[in-house]
Amino acid sequence: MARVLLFGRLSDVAGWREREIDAPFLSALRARLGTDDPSLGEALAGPGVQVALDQVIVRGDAPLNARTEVAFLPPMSGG
Amino acid sequence: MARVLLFGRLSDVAGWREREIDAPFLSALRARLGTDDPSLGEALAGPGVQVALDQVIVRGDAPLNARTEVAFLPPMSGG
Amino acid sequence: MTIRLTFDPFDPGALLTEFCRGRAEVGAVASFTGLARAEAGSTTTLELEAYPGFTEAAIDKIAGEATRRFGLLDHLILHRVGRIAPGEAIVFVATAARHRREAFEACDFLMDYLKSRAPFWKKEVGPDGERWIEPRDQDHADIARWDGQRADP
Amino acid sequence: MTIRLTFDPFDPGALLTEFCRGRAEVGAVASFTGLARAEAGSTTTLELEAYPGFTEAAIDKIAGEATRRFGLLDHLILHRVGRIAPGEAIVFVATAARHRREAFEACDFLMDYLKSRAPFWKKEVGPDGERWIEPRDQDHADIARWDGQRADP
Repeated sequence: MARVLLFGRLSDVAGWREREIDAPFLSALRARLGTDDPSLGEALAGPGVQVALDQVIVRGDAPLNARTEVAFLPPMSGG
Repeated sequence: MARVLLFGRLSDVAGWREREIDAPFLSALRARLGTDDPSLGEALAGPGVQVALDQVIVRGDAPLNARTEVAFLPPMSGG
Repeated sequence: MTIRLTFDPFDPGALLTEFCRGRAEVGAVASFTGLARAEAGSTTTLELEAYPGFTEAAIDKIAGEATRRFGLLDHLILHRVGRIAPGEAIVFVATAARHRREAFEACDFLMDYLKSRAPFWKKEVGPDGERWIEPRDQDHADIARWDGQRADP
Repeated sequence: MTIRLTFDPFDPGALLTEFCRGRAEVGAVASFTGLARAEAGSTTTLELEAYPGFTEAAIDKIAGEATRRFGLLDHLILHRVGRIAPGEAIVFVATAARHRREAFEACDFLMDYLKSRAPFWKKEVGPDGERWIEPRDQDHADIARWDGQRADP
């Protein structure tokens, strides 16, 4: 049950900001999100979208545990 | 009776800041000030000392009238 | 850490008063206040989203770089999040140094970062609907000035 | 004219609060506050002399140049004169523009002028006596940056 957070336009696309989702790997989580909502899946794979696990940017796949915070971050606009 | 103003170190040298002095020309005023106080005369002729008549910087000689404000300005230090 | 995010309107002057208080060796305090523009009536509200914890940590890292690079004696950064009305302050940055050149450059450097790379997501909400804002080209040009050595320090 | 000289201590934050109030189109406010430094105890008091009328007029002329050059929407300059204790504000400059680059550069430009060429005469009074201060070399280098075109705008 990783805690998934969506920021910026990603939460507009999904219609939610935060959700508990069960997935053993980031790749599995992405697949699950894309199956449930293809337009969100497409947005998450879009240019410049980064992923942070427990507030640290990661690239590639990674294992998730029940307490992992997974944040999908679209390009940062600055303030 | 021009009104003579001394600024910065010039007033320290002279021991006064403002004085009414009768002189028909700036050159005559300078001569008068130098005669009365040679160290002030020397300071007024020092590098970078400018003269303003009624708040306008002038170069060379100029006539004075009874209401002319004559300001001797040493190099400006900024604030 | 002297980076704070706030959902509430704030007064930049009150922050500057506090920041300048009781300093005998500082000499120079530069500040920048970013205000929400009305864009001639086309924007009614700005919405700014941050990632609490992550956003402050990212800004704090850059503030540490500014401190080393410009020899800052102190700094303060406050950033609004949430809904912001035209005329309200979005961001306040203050920098303290012995001389003005360092204070100005550090404040400029921090603002370039905050406006172009800091972890915020920004939406303009107006009469014609809403749109997410991406960094302007000028922001990229501004931040690029600090990569490598400047010709004009 | 938004140039004022004052013999009394002032709060830069109160000036910034007032300067930022009620602005819907401004976007960017830069400020600079110069504070009197104690110089590790060697200076107890700074004495600044101005030529009332002449000094404000000279600063106002440069502020007009800054307004044209950087497209300023507004500015405010307050300068202390008389006896100033360490930690007290000597000068406050605020500039308002649509974007931050213009606000920063105008504030920087005005400070370079105020610190090197403005009609003030400055004396440091400390335990070892008093001395008149002449502009530092760095001040001349700073102001020279604005003569002719800058390589890095």
